[in-house]
Amino acid sequence: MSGAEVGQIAMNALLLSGVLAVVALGFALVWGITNIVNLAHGAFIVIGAYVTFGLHDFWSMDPFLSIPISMAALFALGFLIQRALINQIIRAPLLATFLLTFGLESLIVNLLRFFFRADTRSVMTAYSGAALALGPVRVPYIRLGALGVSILLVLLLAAFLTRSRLGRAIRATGMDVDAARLTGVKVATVYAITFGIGAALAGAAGSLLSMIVPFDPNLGGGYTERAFIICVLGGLGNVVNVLAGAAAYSVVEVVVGSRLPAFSQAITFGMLVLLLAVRPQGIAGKAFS
Amino acid sequence: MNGAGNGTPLLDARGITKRFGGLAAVASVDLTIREGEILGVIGPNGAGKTTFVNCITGLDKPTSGTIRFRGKDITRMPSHAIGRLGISRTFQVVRPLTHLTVRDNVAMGAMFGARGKERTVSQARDRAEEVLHRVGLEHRIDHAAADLTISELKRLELARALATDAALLFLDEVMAGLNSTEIVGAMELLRRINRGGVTLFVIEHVMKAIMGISDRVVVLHDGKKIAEGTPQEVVDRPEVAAAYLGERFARRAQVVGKPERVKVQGTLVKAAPPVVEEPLLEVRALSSGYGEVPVLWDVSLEIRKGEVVALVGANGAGKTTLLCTLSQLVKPRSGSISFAGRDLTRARPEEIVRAGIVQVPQGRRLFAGLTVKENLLQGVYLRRDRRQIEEDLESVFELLPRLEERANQLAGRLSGGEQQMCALGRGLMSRPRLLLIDELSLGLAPLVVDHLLDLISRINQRGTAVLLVEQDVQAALEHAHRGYVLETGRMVQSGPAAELLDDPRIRRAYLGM
Amino acid sequence: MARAVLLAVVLAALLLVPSLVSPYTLLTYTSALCLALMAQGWNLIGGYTGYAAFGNVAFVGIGAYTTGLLMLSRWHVPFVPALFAAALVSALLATVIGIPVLRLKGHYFAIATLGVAEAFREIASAWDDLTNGATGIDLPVRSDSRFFYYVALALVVGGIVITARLERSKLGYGWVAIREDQDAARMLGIDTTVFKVAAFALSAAFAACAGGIIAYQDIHVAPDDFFKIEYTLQMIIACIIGGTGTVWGPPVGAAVYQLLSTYVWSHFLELHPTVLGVLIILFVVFLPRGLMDLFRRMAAVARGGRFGSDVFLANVRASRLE
Amino acid sequence: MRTLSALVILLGALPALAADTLVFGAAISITGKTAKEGEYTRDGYQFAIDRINQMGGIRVGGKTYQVALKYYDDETKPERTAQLFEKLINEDKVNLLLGPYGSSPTGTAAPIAERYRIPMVEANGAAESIFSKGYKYSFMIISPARMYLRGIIDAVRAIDPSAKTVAVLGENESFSKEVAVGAAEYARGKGMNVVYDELYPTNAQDVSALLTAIKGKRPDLILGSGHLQDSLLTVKQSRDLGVSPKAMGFSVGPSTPEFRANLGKSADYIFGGTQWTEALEYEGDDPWKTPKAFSEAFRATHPNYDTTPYQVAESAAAVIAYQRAIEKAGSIEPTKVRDALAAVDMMTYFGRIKFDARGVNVYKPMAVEQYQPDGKKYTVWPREVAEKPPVYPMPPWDKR
Repeated sequence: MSGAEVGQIAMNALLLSGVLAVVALGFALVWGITNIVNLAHGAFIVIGAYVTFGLHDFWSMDPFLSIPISMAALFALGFLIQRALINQIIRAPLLATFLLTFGLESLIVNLLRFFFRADTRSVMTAYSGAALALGPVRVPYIRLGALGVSILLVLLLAAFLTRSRLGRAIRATGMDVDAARLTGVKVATVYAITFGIGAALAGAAGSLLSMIVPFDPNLGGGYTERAFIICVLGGLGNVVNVLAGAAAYSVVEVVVGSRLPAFSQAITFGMLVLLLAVRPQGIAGKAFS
Repeated sequence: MNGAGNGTPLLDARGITKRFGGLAAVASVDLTIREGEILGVIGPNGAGKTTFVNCITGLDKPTSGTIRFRGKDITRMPSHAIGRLGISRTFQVVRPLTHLTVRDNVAMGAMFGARGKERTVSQARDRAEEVLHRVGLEHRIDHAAADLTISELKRLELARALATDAALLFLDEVMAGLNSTEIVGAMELLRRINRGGVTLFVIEHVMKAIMGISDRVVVLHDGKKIAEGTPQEVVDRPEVAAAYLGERFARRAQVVGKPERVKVQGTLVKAAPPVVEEPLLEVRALSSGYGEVPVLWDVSLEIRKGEVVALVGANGAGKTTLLCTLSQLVKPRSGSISFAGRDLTRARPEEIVRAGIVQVPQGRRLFAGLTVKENLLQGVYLRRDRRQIEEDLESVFELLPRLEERANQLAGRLSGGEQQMCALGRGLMSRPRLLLIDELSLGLAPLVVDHLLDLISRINQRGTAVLLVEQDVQAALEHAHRGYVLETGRMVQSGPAAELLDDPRIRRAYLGM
Repeated sequence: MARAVLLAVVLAALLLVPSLVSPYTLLTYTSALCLALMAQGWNLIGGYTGYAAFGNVAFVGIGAYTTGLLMLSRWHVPFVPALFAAALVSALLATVIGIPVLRLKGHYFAIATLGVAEAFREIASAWDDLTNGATGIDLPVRSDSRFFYYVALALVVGGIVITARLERSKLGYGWVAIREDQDAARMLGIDTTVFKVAAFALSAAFAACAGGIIAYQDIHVAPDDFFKIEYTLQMIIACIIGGTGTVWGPPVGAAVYQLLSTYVWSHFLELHPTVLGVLIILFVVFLPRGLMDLFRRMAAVARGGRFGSDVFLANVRASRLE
Repeated sequence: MRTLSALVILLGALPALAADTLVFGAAISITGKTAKEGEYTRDGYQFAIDRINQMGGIRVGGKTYQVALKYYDDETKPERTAQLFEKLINEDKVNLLLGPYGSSPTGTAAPIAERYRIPMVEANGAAESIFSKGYKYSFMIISPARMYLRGIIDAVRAIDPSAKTVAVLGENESFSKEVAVGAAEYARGKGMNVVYDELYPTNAQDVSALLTAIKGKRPDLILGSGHLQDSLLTVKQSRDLGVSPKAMGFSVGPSTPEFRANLGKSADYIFGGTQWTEALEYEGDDPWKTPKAFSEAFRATHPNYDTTPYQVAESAAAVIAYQRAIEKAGSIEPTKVRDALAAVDMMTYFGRIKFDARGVNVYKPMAVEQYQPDGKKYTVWPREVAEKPPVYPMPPWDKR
């Protein structure tokens, strides 16, 4: 393996981990706070991608500018879905919430397919494909921008959770629902907001992905799986844990992908299982703090 | 004392150490349990009692040390193998098989335990019935474990452990949460079990029980064994009193066994008389419950401004349910709640907090992953007045200086007593007009309880009304102006605290005297 | 007694089905039976033992490949022995995988099993020498749809008998104890590892049988057609619809699921995944404990209780958040 | 269009239909991974059927049959396909079968056709493995998978004999794998050096790892075998990573209208293997005669299509092959139609149709298309029918 290749692989891993961090953060937040493993997370990502695609296609809006709109739309959707649906079974056992969100995923993806057909879409801009050359290593501007947006979102989320009153209430609710109620927290609202934030982050991830990869309504499933693995690798403890998980996962995916692509998932999952077998309780604690 | 052991070592633990990270929860403890004895184990929270039992029973692996049972090394054995050798246990927090019937719960012990191999499933079920008769749960045999009260669950756990035909039982706080009458019954039951040839290792905070039944007592503190001997010898040791009992309880412990009641007085801070007679909280004919199950019937209660009111009653009487109904965590079915002239019967939990009623829940329920300071600030979630919040933080730190020292520590890392202080502090932060305190002393060492009770009085003196639910009925009534007695969901008696303390019925029912 | 008569009538009806319906309809019934078989297997680990296994499809695939490869091998093993061998191979593999994986709990166990299934899919795609890779293998053609129906029916009936017997055995009691509280179970002397692995291996054997039948019926075995998460989800959904941790829940749930999906699919050509998604949501929200629970309540009503919409709403009330 | 097919389904449900209507049955992927291609397939079948009906139907002996299509959605799941074919045969009593979309579904449908002795003409399952099993009732109208990328290799070698190194990356799925294996074998046979040859898992959303490895090998030619999404992804990420070979070609992708819609100028210079293009110069004996006429007629009735995908043409050709066979057989009896199919030898707008003993069309060459810098797609190979010569080499991404 040449030096240039190693450098490019490292750069790929770095760029990938930025987007995956945003993908996994929303998922981790919802899992950590409301204890819902949201299998519809991927569907939210796809919706985000379509929002950016639509805005770009009809109003030629710059895809980066559409990210806030995509986040706002998905926040609203996530909030509503949580209030109307998931809230109804939030205290049911693990399987019920697994299946409910799976049903949601199937429903959303199918509706998207119905309205947008199965056509593959991608968002093309003037700067698509342009890249910064660091010696032999290439850094596409879009991916660099995506990394920047990811870092910004991660910092914003971390600041929100630790500095703001609502952020603290969200973390407190994640640790003890009844105790949070006793301090005056409207738990159902906090859950809905948390779910909304999770969906908004998925929306941002979808917007970013729409610029990076061609997509169709089936895009999301693979990312839900990745988010899950990242959460297990890094733990749900806090934002830093998720970042570490995303970085670790990206390195594995990129390195294995360049050497043994046909076995990339087998190796990734194999490592995951091994890791879990050594640390059965996961890598870090459960609650999001 | 009663059925003494014959002296042969049954279980011999040498140099048991258990580290979690850098912290030694148990530090080279040597301990021998003799065949046929009842060995009592006491010690403040975090002394390592439960960890020690976990090490012996294989749920935790000791970092170092050896354990021999009947001469056989069981240090590295898995739990189930240890269970089959004839060692069983109960859990501090009850762990029933919730969805199974009482009979099936106990049958599990009979079909898998020390003599499980000899029994078929149906024989095990017969054996379960027999054991349930012994512990007095036969009337609940076909109920789901989920329907049992706490004290019944404690007995169920005991029955399940007994059904394994174990030679050695580890009982981890089987009496926590029981009232005095129940404790007397439980002591009798343990003695009977012991006479039946079972060696008992009893962890207990209830001093009366430990003093009353143990042949020997071991005291653990900070993971180390600091004393061992007969109950009286141990109580007389100054370091035990200092570490664990506190003066008041040291004296009380000496009272055990004597029929007449000895008034405990002196260092206690008695509640000051209420300042105003104005009613603050008025509850009329309140009923509530969980799902299909009604718990409270027509409960009425009144608390005046500046008053400390004790709410006493047996476990399962509905005390916690009443508090949770006042906080609206449980919805009232009928009746009314009015607070400072406002009707709060249909209010949401956050409106209750806003109105000035704050509950300090049973088991503290701190936000373990938040720092102490963040926990306190979460207490002012509904308030937006920044400057006053700062002032209130100062005043809570002044009242509870321990919290200031630990302000940036995670609440989950605090000791039990500190946690209870933090929970009180969190409650105080929202400037409550009425503080609902549920089981202040549960699971705390007597010394800490003394300190907390004093704190309650000081909080009250600052003008906050308090509704105090407390398993230690005597302590609660001594610190209250008035008291209410709740029995199976109905209010059966009320009056000035001093009168209730002297009421022979109360004394018989709850003080066991 | 009435119960025995009812069972006999149902069994007789099931035996007569092939002579009454078209081969295609019979095919959907066979699919329902295969789903029932998978669901029965999942029920042992997921329902009784309480481990949310999300990778049981791995054993469907392994069963399919083992059956197929044995039939194609130079010994030309006949179908039925090949099927039993497949069940055995799956059970053995499940034992090997189960020992580390069953130490995990909750979500972690779920994702680890999911990962195991994915890994097997990829191995099947990449191991050209054994599995012929992504191209897949082709089994001998057998066009007798009754044969598949009867084999599947026999296995499902066998599954019901086995489940019913296990439920009253020490093994079954041990599983339930583990589901309710693993540490407590351990302290009672239950070797939880052995019990859990037994449940996992048995559930794998059931899944392998279903996989073998489907493989022989479909003639073609390719990685993506057998190692796919839909099968796992279907078996879980079937269990949920019927009722987890019950003898009759999985077969009843599988039948209802198959009926529903066939109906939905033939009436909503393009939107059927949406409609199916809605149905799943409705079941999870209103009947999370399944039809067997509903039947029990209805039986209670027949004995003089009351019945109203609150049968459904009670579940919502129990698990929603105010 | 959709209302029309809905109507057909409705009609299909009417029992009175059987008397003088000939029903073709098919299971097609309307949802799932290949939903788009499934749509093309359906539209192709339906277009040919509508055309035949307009012309009065199929004449069998003295009788004229109207033709109808009855199809279900197989969700791109092969075992669903199998069930649906059973349903079509047993419950809907269709007369003859048309193939599903994709190699795996075709693979499970073929044995069912065999079992019931009803012929199936398929136009969308190119994996040859299906036809190595001795089935008598399955016929493939198209070139097999291993041929897909040969034209591109030939075209490149013809212009630049110095192009020596080739990298092949493919999706690990039966059709794409056959394409990749066929391409690598062919390249080696032509004396080229295959410097990279790897398969990646299906549903991959990132091939940058593979491309990084390929970049280090500096191949003259990169060949990709997968589906539309894979080729889009490969082009996009090659550009991102500055992977700039002299030529790049794909089995599926460049021939679809979405390829340029998604990639814009990046689609230029890229070669695509295709079963058919409207530029080909066939002169057929069928309702449309020439590829151009077919394409124009199709777009006239389907205004939502900018170009005519080859899947439409090949699917329609399957119906045309049937029409000829049925008329020759003078019967709609499945076994007779089968024998007539085996004997078919006709020229069509799609090219010559004649099946070998396995049922594979023997005479069909693959064509190569290329988007050129004027933004249009041209047929550039085989040379005899090319609209324009191929543009070679491909300029680096940033020098366009």
